[in-house]
Amino acid sequence: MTTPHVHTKEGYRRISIDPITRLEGHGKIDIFLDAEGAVADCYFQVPELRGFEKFCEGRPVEDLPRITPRICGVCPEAHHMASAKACDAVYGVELPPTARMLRELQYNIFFVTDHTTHFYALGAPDFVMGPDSDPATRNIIGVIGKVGVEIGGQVIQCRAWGHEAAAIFGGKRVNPVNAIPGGMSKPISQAERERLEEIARWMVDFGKFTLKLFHDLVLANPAYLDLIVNGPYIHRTYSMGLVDENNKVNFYEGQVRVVDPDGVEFCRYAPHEYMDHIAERVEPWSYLKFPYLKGVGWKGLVDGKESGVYRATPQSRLNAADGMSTPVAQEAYEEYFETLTGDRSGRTPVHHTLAIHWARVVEMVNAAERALELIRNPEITHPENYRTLCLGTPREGVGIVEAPRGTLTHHYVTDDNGIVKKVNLIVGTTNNNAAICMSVKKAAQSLIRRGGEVKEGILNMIEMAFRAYDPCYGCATHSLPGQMPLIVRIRRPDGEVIREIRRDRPTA
Amino acid sequence: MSEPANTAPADPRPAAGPNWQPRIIGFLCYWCSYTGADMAGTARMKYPPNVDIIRVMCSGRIDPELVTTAFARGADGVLVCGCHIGDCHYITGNHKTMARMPLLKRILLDMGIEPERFRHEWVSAAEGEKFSKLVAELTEQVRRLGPLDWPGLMRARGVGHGMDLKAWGE
Amino acid sequence: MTADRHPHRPQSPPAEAIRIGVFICHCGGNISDVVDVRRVAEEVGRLPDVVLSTTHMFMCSDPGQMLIEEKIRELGLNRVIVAACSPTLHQLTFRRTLGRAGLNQYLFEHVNIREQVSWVVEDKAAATLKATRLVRAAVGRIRHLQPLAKRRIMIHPSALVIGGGVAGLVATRDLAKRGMRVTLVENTPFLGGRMAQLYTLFPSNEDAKELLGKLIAEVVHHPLVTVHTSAQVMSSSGIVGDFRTKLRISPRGVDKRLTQVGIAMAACPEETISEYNFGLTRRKAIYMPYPGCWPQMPAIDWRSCTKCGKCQAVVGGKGIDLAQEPKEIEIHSGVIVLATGYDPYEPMFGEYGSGIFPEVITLQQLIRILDPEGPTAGQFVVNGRPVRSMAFIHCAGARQYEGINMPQPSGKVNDYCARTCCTAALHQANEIKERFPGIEIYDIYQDIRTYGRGHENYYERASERGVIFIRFDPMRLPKVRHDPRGEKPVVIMVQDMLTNRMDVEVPVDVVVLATGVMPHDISELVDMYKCAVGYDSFLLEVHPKLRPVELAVSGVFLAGSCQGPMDITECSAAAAAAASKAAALIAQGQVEMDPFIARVNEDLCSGCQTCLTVCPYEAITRDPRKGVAVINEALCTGCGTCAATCPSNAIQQFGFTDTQVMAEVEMLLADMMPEPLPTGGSHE
Amino acid sequence: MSTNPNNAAPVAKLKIAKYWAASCGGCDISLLEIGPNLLELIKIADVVFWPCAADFKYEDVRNYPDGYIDLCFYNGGIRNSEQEEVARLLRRKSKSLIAYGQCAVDGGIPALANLKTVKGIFNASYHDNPSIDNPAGVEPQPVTPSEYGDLEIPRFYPQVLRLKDVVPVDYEIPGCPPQSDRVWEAILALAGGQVPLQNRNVKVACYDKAVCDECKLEKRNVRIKEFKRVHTSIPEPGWCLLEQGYLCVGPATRSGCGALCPAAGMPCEGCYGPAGDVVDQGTAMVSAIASMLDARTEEQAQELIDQIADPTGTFYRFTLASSHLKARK
Repeated sequence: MTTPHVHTKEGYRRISIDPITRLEGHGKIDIFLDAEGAVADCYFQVPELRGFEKFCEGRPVEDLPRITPRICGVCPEAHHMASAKACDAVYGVELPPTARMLRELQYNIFFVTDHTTHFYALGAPDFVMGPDSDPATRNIIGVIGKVGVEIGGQVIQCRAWGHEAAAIFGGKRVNPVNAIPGGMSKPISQAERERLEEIARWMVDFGKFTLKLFHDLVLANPAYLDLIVNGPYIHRTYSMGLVDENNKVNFYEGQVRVVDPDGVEFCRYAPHEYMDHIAERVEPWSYLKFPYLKGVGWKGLVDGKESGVYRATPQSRLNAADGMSTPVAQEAYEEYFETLTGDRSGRTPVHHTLAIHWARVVEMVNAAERALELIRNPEITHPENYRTLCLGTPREGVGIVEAPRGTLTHHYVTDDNGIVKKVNLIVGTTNNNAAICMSVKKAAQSLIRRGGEVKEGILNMIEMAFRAYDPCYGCATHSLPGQMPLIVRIRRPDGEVIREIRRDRPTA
Repeated sequence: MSEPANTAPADPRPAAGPNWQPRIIGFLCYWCSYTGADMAGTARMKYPPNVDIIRVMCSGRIDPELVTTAFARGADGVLVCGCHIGDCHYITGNHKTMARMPLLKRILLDMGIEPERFRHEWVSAAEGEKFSKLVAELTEQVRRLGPLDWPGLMRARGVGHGMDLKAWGE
Repeated sequence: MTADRHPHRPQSPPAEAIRIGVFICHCGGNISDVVDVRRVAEEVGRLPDVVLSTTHMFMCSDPGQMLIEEKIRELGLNRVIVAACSPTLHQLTFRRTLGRAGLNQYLFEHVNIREQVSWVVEDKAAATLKATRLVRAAVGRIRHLQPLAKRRIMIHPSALVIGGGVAGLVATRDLAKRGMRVTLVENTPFLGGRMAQLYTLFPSNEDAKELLGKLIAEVVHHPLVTVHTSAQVMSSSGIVGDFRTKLRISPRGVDKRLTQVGIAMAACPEETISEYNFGLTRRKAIYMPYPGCWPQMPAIDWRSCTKCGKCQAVVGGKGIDLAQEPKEIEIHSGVIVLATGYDPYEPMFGEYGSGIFPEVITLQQLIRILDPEGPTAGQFVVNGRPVRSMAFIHCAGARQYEGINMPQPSGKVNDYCARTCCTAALHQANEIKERFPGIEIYDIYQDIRTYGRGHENYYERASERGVIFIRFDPMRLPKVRHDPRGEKPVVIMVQDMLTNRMDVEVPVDVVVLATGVMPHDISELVDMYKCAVGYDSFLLEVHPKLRPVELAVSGVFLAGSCQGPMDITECSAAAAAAASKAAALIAQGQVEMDPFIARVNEDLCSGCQTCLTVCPYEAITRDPRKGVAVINEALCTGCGTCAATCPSNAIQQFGFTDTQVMAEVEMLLADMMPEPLPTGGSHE
Repeated sequence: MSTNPNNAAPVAKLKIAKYWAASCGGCDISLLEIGPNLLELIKIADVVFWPCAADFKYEDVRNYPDGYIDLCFYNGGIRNSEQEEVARLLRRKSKSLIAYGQCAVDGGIPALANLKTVKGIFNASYHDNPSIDNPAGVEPQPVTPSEYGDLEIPRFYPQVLRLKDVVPVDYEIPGCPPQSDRVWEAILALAGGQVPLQNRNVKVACYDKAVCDECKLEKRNVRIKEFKRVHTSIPEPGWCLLEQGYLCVGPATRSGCGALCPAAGMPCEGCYGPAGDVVDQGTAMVSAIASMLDARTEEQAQELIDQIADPTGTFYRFTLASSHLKARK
């Protein structure tokens, strides 16, 4: 909280957006206006630090997959998996095929759930209701009011089934415990497999449906399309993402690929090489660090080819890859690029910040399709191959996955007894810290005009600049999806359809 | 609000003045160690007054929580005594103590409490002299380390200072 | 602060207003010369709920106790603290005082400001402060004390005595004489135990077997006594007042119809070594240890008997039955007396040359040899040659030192004094000097401990009679070697402390090791009765002075050398004491037991069963229906180990609840922490 | 307790608020998991503050009259000055303040930082770190002057405090995260006034007994012969993990979760905090586990104890801020 009488320079005015809302975690925006009311400067600050990197020291390394999910209780699977993979590396174990598949399966199902909630609860309101609509209705409630409650029902079901799947893998619905160094804590039964297939199948359909919804809501509306393409939300930066051996997007494993603002591959590295490519800056006015590409160097908060600032978002992942690994997603991928760059191939990167919402939907479909592939593999229920023992001497390891909001890196060093000596974490949102600061500032500068009055709607359009990133500060709380169905129901006037929703929700 | 974010408050523990006396809590089993302490008295062996004794029937009753509570409430040291192994009035009660205290010691270390502040020893009903020496030795060790003052430390770090209801007025 | 213990449950309001009376004792200056008792009374008087805080010259005196009674009535005190000597001395006294005043005797707290304050603290100010803290702690604790009732259990008017040696016999006789039904169990076929292997006894030089014979007669002919020989205790259940003990009785194979005992024994082709003569002779499979033994009939040693039937044949099958089967019986008794005795120390191979030289024997073997009815008919002959010179080496298997002596299989050395061997050895030395003048005797010792009445005389007379004493250094044990000059079979090399560490060599015909004693192996019984065992692996009494013949397990008593090395005099004394204790208990008809037992709170118990594995007395079981732990209050001895173990605070020990002990800690440190920090409890 | 909200819901609609401090958001997810019951909640309650859900700012809350909020759910511990200030603000504006989730109740996992110094934490984040590039040795500061004015971020506290360390708390809902069914029961009780208001630190949405009460694994009453680690050995199915030598904190942990982790073959890590009226979960576990060791000599005991990799981090994983000692010296 900004204290009431904080010093502001003579002749200047301060506007604080505090706390910024409809995001996961803590954040605050301070805008300085000069006498004429033009933006002199604008800061995006993150007031949160919990120190996981320090207090994980001294813990047994096999406990980190259970401790680090508490970095984020909404995307715990991301930390759970990155941590488990780092542990595998620490012990230098090769996972049995079933273990690998189970982990990727669990991860993709989680991805669908997470993207769903972000798209509907954070993205949609600004478009469906309009950026400068009444803040009281500018949320998912309003969205449902407009587009109908069926969608709300579907969204709830997606979340519910997503968590049911999580429970099948590891008992707990939130903060999983099942991924351990060397694999999973238990195999899945035939019955569980069938239920998971049902869930995956349904998620594919839901993904397609969401894709269509995005067309009707956003693309069909010239004003929004214009806001996306010509609005003050464009940054030419490097793009980062995990790709498989065919340079297709992969969320669970592969190599990290970075392309420059023109789409030319800049570097491609395996997890353990991340330190050769990434470095982090510190600013005194934010607890959050500023990563950048070592190969380019830190030029401050500026974009362009000469600045080491990069982005790791759904959009960046699509930019960094040559395509999607599954058919429906690939179609969507091509349409996305054609619309925004005129190049179906995807070689030309998209830099429209607001289009990240679209890219997110494309990924949602891909994750659902990938999950269905995996669950249909007969090996998935193998009774022994779900784990291997870690009997080697532990040393050091890096694990990388794509968290919904960016590349997530866990790096551990242990002693011979597997007690952690050093931990380094670069979490999804941190990658985008510099870019977000720039987006917010750029939005502020172009939206607040000299002499003009600063309306709430304008401030919200400034917030839209970070919202697109689905940021999760210091990967702190990511709890918005939580509220969404709640609010759906608050405003729902028609009891009959509500019953319909309740029927949709499986009793778990 | 102007101090840098990473400065912990200055160490609030009082410097050991000339009159400062270590406060040590002793948990003793009734049949061996407490009787041993009595024997020291019967033999008029003089030793420092710093160890205040709490009597339990068997050292097996000594819950490690009693030790941490004593430190948390301001003890500078803690002493735990029981019958020698194999000599327990309750057969194997002290076997539990034998395992609990070393494990507790590891936790106290993690909490930054010097190992010299916590002793667990076997004292038989006949070992009055051993007891008096033990007390003298422990008292000296703790005296050298100075005050612990855990309550002061916690309060200085903000535990409970918001409890002042008036303070809500901001 | 108690709220802290129940952060999430509303507090139950105190039943009655607490009214505490504090009585501080001068102990006629023992305390008040060092502790300013009036000052302490003043300080404590300021504490909440303390209605009265006063002092008295002798609290334990009648006027002192009277004062307490008066004040309880006059001021309606419902909690009483006495700060005086150690609770081990007068806690009971004052509990009774409360009882007389109509107050529950467990609403009492005894503070020790003499043994643990005035007698050990020099600085008066410091002593006064310490006393104040301790009494203050008692005030904190006593607030949470609840009225408790002693437990009562009916007692079956009978006793089981295990062990047919002198201690067992004396205990049996004394109990029977008091009109108790007694079952005496001996696991060998004959009564008498180790005493039967002696012949004259110090200090009176009486004949052992004669004396033993009288005692046995008294026992076996008593109408209230049942004797079972060749009987083994298989299992035992129950608790004080109601023990059930299963016995397995092996057949004797012989009954009193057997008249031609000698013929039967002669006919037996099977021979084995004689335990009675410590392996100096051999005996038959059908045997009697010595002529006057009881029962007056042989027994068959089934381990060596081949059932060839020759003995049966020669006596026409009369009185011998080789087909008998063992039978099991159950004994119901109110108390149990353990008189399981000792075994002589068995020297290890090579220890002082034993096992290597046939001339190295033990004191017990010497006694058998000197017994006129013994293997050599009293002739002093060892290994076929008459003895002209001999030496005793003391402390064989006693007062050992780690790193010097070879440890027992348990890894321990016998560091205790065996007490009987010094006098026994000197007793024999004199005997020999009398019966075989001219035999040179060397006595090689580390210390001579002839502590009993008349025992020292043996030492004096031995010196007068020319026994040569050589004192060795326990750090440099004597060595027994083959005599290089061949004059004698062996020579002892020893450094003599009496002649200022001169190295001497003593050639002798015989070396007698004054072997100590070790407890008879009764590991099964130890487990069965949950006996406490001392570091010397003898059975451990509750308290060496206050309750010297009782085990911690109530209803089980100790008689004789199972408790430690004793001579016969001491054994009999101990046995008599055990008998009278046991009889007194039976006479009560019921037992009162301390109420400080543990109890399970079923609302908190999660059935984690951790407590089941920790209880030394197996008093805790799991109620499968409720899924919670249940404590058998009769088996619980109130150590409180389970209470400290329970990770849910579901088990509380009466008199030592978490709240009570915690309050003691908090009050001791009250001055260190003016107001409490939030610990999860109330903030008001 | 009735699950029919019509009995519970008062006439006037409740005003509820939710805030997170030093926590992870799993708490908000767990509230969501009450699923269809959310509908009932909506019938009886309006949201008046919920930064991650709706566009209410601190300013709006400051303008509410004192006691305006009926039920305020606060999740997360107190790691910095902002979190304490908000806690006080919300305490003043709320009739009932509920510590929601393990971080607010006992400090939770972030309180493991209490084993480290602030300096250490800053070093690990901003200086001594393989990917850091901080030549000037910059550290975040509460106040940073900029060209046009001072920039503020909250002051980082020397140790993690619990909500009840800085303001009085009425109810506590333990768990990481709390199990939704329990949470819904609790909300009905609170809304229906079935639990006395203003009753300090009453724990709701959980049971008194320890996890073993809900755990299906079989006890064999054997002592612990060696300690095992989950990645180096495979537990025998159906048998108590602790007896097998895995560090399961279940016996010292409050139930309500349904013993899900042991069911998935993983030892309980203690996320509901201490059971019953126990204050210090760590020492409770120390006492229990040490008493179960199969050791006859001090050496054997020490040998087994040395096999426990990280007693403090394991037995206090979720409750360090509630332990008697609370933090490292």
